[in-house]
Amino acid sequence: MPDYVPHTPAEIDAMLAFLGLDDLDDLYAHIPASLRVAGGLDLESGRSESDVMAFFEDLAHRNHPAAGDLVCFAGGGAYDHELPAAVRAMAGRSEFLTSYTPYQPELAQGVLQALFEYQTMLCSVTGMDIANASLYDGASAAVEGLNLAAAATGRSTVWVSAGIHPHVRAVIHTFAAGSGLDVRIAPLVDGTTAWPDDLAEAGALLVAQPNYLGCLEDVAGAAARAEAAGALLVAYADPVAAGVLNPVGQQGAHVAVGEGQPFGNPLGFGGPYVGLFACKEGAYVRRWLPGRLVGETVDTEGRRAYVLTLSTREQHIRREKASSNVCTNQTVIAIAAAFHMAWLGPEGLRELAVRCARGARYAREQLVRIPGVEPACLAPTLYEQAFRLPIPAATALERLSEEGFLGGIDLSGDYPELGDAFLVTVTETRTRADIDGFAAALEKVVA
Amino acid sequence: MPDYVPHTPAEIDAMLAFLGLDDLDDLYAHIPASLRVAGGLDLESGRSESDVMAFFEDLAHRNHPAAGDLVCFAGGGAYDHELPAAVRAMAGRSEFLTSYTPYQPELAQGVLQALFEYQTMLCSVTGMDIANASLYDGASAAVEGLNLAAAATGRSTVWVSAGIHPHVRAVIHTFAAGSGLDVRIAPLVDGTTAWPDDLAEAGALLVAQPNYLGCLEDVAGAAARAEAAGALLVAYADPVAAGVLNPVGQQGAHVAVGEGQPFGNPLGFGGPYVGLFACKEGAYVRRWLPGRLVGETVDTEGRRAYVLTLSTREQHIRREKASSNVCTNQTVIAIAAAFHMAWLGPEGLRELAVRCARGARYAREQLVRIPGVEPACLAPTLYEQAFRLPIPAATALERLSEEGFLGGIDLSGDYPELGDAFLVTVTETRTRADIDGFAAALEKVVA
Amino acid sequence: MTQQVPEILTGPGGGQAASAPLAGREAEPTVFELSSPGRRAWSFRETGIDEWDAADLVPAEHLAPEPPALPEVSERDLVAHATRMSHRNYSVDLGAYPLGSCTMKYNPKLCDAVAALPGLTGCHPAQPAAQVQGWLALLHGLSEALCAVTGMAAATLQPAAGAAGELTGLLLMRAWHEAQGRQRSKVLIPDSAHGTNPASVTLGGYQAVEVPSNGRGLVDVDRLRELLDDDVAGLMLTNPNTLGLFEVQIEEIAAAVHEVGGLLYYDGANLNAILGVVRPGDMGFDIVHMNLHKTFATPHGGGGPGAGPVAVTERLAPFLPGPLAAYDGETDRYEWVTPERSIGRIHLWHGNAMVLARAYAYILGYGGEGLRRVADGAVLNARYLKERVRGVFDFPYDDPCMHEFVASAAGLRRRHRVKALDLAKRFIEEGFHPPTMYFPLIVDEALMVEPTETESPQTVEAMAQALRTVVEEAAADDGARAQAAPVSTPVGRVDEVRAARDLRPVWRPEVTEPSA
Amino acid sequence: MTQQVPEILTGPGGGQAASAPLAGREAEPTVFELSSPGRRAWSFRETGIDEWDAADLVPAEHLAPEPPALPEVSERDLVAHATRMSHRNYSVDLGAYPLGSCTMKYNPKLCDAVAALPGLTGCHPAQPAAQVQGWLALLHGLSEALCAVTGMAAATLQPAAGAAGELTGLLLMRAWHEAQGRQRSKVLIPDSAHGTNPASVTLGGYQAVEVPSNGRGLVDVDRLRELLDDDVAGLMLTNPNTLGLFEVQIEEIAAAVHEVGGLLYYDGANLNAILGVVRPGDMGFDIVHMNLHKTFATPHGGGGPGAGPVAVTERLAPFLPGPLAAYDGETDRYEWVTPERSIGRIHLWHGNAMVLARAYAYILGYGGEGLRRVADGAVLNARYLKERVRGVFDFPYDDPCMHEFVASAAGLRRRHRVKALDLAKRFIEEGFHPPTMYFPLIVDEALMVEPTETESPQTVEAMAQALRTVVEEAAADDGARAQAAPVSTPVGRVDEVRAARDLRPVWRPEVTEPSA
Ligand SMILES: Cc1ncc(COP(=O)(O)O)c(C=O)c1O
Ligand SMILES: Cc1ncc(COP(=O)(O)O)c(C=O)c1O
Repeated sequence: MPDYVPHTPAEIDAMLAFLGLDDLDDLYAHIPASLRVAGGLDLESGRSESDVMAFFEDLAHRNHPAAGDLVCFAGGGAYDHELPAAVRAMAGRSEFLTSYTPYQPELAQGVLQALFEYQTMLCSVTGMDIANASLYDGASAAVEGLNLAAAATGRSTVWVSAGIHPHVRAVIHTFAAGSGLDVRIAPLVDGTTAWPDDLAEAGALLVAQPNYLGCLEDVAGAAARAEAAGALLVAYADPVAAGVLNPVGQQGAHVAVGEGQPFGNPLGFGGPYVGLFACKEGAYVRRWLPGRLVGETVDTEGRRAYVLTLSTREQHIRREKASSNVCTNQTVIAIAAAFHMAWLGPEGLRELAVRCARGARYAREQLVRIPGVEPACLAPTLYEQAFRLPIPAATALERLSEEGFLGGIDLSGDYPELGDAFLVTVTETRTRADIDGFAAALEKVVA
Repeated sequence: MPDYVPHTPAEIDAMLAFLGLDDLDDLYAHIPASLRVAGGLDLESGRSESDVMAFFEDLAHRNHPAAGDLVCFAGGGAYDHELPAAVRAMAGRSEFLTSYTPYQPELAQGVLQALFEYQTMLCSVTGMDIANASLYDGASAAVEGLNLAAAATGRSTVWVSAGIHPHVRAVIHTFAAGSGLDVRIAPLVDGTTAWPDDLAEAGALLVAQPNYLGCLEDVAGAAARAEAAGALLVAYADPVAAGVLNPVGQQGAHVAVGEGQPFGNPLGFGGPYVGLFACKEGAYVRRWLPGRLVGETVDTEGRRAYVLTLSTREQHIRREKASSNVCTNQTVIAIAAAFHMAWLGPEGLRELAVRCARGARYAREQLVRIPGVEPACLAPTLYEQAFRLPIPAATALERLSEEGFLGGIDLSGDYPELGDAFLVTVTETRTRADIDGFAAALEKVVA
Repeated sequence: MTQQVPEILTGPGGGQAASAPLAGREAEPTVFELSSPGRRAWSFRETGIDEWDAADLVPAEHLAPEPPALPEVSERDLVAHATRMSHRNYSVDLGAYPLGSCTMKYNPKLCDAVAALPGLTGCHPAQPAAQVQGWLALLHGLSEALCAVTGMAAATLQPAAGAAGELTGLLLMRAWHEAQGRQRSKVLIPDSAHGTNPASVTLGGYQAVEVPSNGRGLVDVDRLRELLDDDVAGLMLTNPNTLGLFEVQIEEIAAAVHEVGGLLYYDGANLNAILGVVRPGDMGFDIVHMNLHKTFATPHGGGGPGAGPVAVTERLAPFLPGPLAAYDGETDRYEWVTPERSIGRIHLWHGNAMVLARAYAYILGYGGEGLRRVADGAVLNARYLKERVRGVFDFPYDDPCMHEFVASAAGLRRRHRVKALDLAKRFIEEGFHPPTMYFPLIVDEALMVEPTETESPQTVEAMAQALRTVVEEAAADDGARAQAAPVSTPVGRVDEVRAARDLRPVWRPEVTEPSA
Repeated sequence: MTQQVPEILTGPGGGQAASAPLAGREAEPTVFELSSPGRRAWSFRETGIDEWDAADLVPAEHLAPEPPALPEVSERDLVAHATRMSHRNYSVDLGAYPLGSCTMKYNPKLCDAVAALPGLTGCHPAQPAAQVQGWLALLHGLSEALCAVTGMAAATLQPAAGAAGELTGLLLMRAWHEAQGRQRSKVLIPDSAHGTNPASVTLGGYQAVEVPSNGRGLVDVDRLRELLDDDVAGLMLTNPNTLGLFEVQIEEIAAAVHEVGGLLYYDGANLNAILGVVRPGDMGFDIVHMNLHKTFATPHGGGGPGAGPVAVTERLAPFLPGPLAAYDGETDRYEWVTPERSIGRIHLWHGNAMVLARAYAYILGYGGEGLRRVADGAVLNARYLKERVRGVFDFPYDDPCMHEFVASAAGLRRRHRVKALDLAKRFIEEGFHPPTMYFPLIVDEALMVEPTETESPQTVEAMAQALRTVVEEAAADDGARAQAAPVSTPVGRVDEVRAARDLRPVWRPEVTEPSA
């Protein structure tokens, strides 16, 4: 087995002798014998490095990766984008990977500056004033956004669009059991959110741009309604779509949350991804902003330096009154996202969004030619779109996988009102040939 | 296409303006127009990063890698050993990968110290006093070894054992055309070298340990004959076998050369590998040692430091009288080898050699049970061995590949005297199941 | 010279390495300062799809006039910038990192290699179970291993970190009590607890009530008994606790909590100290969270990602978040199953999957006996180091320590006005990352030291000598050098007050002329 | 304290980072000093094969009593040691590296990713062609691309570096002359040539004869004519030459050499300057070597590996080393073919294959027009930088430079006793790697500067300002600071005399107590 405990028997004896102990068991002499594990843990015995590697290679072979064996048309919150070799190399530097939270700024300027740059770029992408140094994922970011809004407004009722990712809504419900938020769902009509007329009690509105069905929402309209009701608008914004869409901040959203996976991360079976969180300047920031924040300052010699700041909001200082309980976050993923955003730059990000949209448009043109296949919503979309099928989506997807495609995501469970529908996503990695092949396969399997 | 030239059009214009030039072509105004390439190079136009990646992934799919699709029993100078993840990670550090030859020691202590440690470990493995900082490969190391011996003895006749890798012998012949060495081949009898009685003229003897057929040579005997003839013994030593065999230095060899691939390198289709070169202290060192050498010294403050030394031997100083023409060598490969040697340590290296030998012995026991399959040589072997087959080796190997095995290397071309023979190599990565499967497949294909 | 240098050609050069500690101590420019209009690193695949422009694709009311303001840099400048930033950061790969409670041990490169397997990284989290049997097998196998290590019955791998695990655990507590038809409002936590504990309690909808420690730094069982009543949902405990001390009265504590119908929650941050020695389940805990990034050595990533799986006893299993990977012996297939009374999802997908893969590789490599050696090494190193610095530091709570110990610099502060902070900064000059400072809160001028098992005895001894040197020097010069430390780092001590007062969370052109 | 610290626990701690520039300037211990008897990092696969011991497997007369003395370290200590060493080394990834002739440009990470593909790295070099069609296609495609770039007919990819390519070329020259039934003994090389040229000439069995440069730093064509006779096998030329100047009389030179039946050899070290502008073949060269690690950006690896393919004209093709990857249109297969009059093998296998793959990726990414932009950027940067330092340095040969230029500090040395070496060391303090020093030999106090095309104009301007600062400072303080430089590096100037006199090429316990 690989052994990362360096102590040799002779060294162990020397240390025990120094401590006046006879053997290693003596280290635990004060632990009640009744509690001690008899006969070791019920685990297989250790394996060598190459046996461990072989074990996981075998597991890997038992998967049919969407990015690999299959041609991927599935999205729905996890996207098969190109991951530049340089981004992987930079984020993989072991100084970023094997360091702890930068509590000692003199030894952590690298991580601190990278996070500072991440915060700045995230503000550009969302049109916000201030961003934190990451949260766990899109779902936790949404929860924190609602918590902040509720705290800032003193209202516990939150309206969540049905266009929010079903898993995100599920997580919101789960945590509401503890936080006491009263979560109400605003339905979709023709693919976009229909807010109730009476929002008087509302502390927050949560809308996605684009939403889960790929439809473009009227963020400005939602913002106006929120303003009118004295609520905050929390926008769940797709960072890739931000390459072409009006920034949610400029549309009046007070808080932007979202999932940063498309920047710097492989599909990775769902994690680690990164929860994006940014908001407008406001009284609530110093009191209620969740998570870590890096600020620029100077050192004793006046050199520019970075440091974690406003920590009085955080759990290690404020404890039960903290703005959030988050401690370990997704730092190195946020750093990878920052490197990817910088690699793209403004033109690259726009080009990325446009290419996804081109592919989606081309795909739509091909798919709607298939008898029985039609768009499931009327609202305009960008690069994800729901299609209605003549057969159950699950059946279609199963057959498509035999044709070598991960065809999309079955919507019938989460959006029964759409009938036999599935969500098709096209990223910049899909070629005309991929799409033609997909259309042909779909035509075949629904026939 | 990926563009690593950062200049924007505006910047180019500004630089040209500063230089008083109108356009980029003006940079070449002094080059005769008649010579200029008209209409650009005859190459395809550029591709994006992901298209380039896709191109090579396609090429990769058109290979059947020995370490992957096939189970590898081929060696013959390139071995399928386990490559520890830590060794890959350390040698992959971009400070080692993207730096130049350490001509500025203040900025190159990392590479210099790593090479110093490589030199030290190589001396342990070969039983020598001094090692250089690497040569191209085993073949070039052998050539340099013979050149050093010829220069040191003032004799141009060199006796090369037929047990030396056929490709190494070929390279020796190629370069002899320029150096004027008179290369004579000493035949193998029962798998080991039969030196001629008269070595009077000889400047060098070159023997392999183990030799190409896997047989253990009498290095001490060869050393005695060399001493008697006033020649130097150059030993082509397998660094893995050195885990259990007497170091060639202690057996009397004056120079040890070899191929370092097994330490730190994948099969990599034959390169980059690393040429090992070490020798005994001797007058010839300061004058004739080929390649770069790192030495320990101190800096202005008395701190331990490392620097390239004895450079007066080298081409950049001594020019046409240099000990060798080598400049760029295989530094980062040598560094990887050093990390791998340190990862193994004495016990690990011995264990590695023993495990290869165990597998080879088990394989022999299985293979000789097959009718018509028998050892091709009588001499003892370690982990490579030649077997005679009842059918042409090429045919057997072809059929074995259909069974999923890279069965070994056909010897009939290089050693016709052995008949239908092939060379089978077993490393520590081959399991009992691999070998049983191989034996079964061989039995099937020769039946 | 005569000619004017064009403005456009000036500005920070991305290829200037003056900020690399190797060659200087300048400030590293921000990536925004390395930007030049029109410069680019990006390229995209040739798709053969018609090149409609944005206006053809996006309704006018949604189309942004221009893209977000991001830096425009070459790949070369970006890579150099990132590499220099990396050289300005300490890491486990550079040296010892004895942060108490954080368990900064060596992160095996083997686990990085596992996490790079395309067959694992390439899977979409929404792929049907049939397409990702390897992943489900991995998650299932890891869950079983974690249950074996903790003595629990079932586990969820969704929580992305320890704090998420805590909140999950508290929601499980709530769901369980509700299922028993009870409403309870309080959760007890020791005064030595980590800040995430009270914060999670609040988010769990409970009121956090502090249990004082006794003179030995352990839970004061009598006071605990006084606090226990039928409004107490449970007790959160870290064992060994944040002082590195094992709660030897854990059995009585468990009995007392269970007596009032409460549940016992195990904060697994220090699980590494007892691997193969004692199991939370055997101590009477009902809910356990683990920090895989501590106990099982997944890299901390400068602050994350981690993974905080939660394991529970049989009676709580029906409430676990779902879906869970389950094995069907009949079909020999793995399926997603959601417990019938599940509290619901707590992660967008399946948790930090690639982190989970790393941790599983670590566990499989060590195996049962191996994990016990991890605990032995961790405790032995801490015990040795503590004894080697006895006399130079005070130990307000001096029971035998487990994997870490907490020293106090209160005496030094009184005698020489040198703070724990100063000693920590001075320790950097000896070539080590400082220990955790000022935690737990019940120790004055606390320095919390966790050497971890992967540091060799020689490294531990070197740390001991360095700590002694630092303290003896401070005693001699009244902390003069310590108060000025560190001096050899890329930046000296930073102005934290200014950072908070004059908040600059984003780069703005006007405020960032490099001052160096 | 009272107890004695056991001897065995003392010694350098592998986890002490005092040598990391980030935290200090101590000497890094050698890996041997981090060794502890019995400690290990290794583990091996479970094979299920009987565990015979060495004595059962190796004849007594061959069995070593014990294994070679290697360090015994933990993986953790080894990784930390390697990481700290890496922090003590400059690299392209950290910043500009304007080493003339070496072409230290950005090495695209894309090419690293290509070189990591298991389908490429996993192939055994002796696999039958049928099993490695992808590799043969790669080698064939690269050969064709290199021929297109150089204007040649055929190429060998076996040479592992430029010098190996030179020797290969000279052996081709020899074989060709012999085939013509001629014996020739001399090869001409300019006095500005790189050291490998004369060294290779000697190894090629020829006598090197120097051709002097004229006042412009170019081949003195009249002197060349005098030296040319029917004993001249050929002329080796670098164009642009090592002064960064294009040999404008190349056509006359070629004609003159060919007239006496000689061959023209192109040293491709500076090929990057003329990519897509002019081709060696069109200039009349017969044999060309390329340094893929320069022109095509494969990483230099601290000194290697590189790759030095050799391309030749039609008439020399039959002599190329073999085997070569050839394409058979009929079968649409690739085969190994050895030219009928091949000089033979010059590499153990097929050359530095993974390096070749990197270079091919680079060429495919750029394509034809892209490579021309590489030359444009390289020349533009050098031309600009040269003009920006005009006035502070002398330019003994002042024709318009191509991708690099050679400045002389002779005047400064005369006036202020400051040497090129001192200025180079002082340049480090400005955050840049020094230029190449004291080469070519025909320039006194030479500084050879090659910015490369991947440095942004801002970086080039920053280098210009740094060079001016350094020189102006030296003029002001008579080189005082320059002579003391560098001060911020892990070590200061080293004692090279001691290194050579008191040679220590290997670590020996007694001589290595860390002196810091
Ligand atoms: C004792 C203790 N509990 C809980 C936590 C929180 O764990 P995480 O940072 O993974 O959220 C920590 C982390 O530092 C800790 O030390
Ligand atoms: C002009 C010139 N020729 C030849 C060489 C030798 O090339 P290599 O180092 O690849 O052997 C060099 C390398 O520095 C060079 O600059």
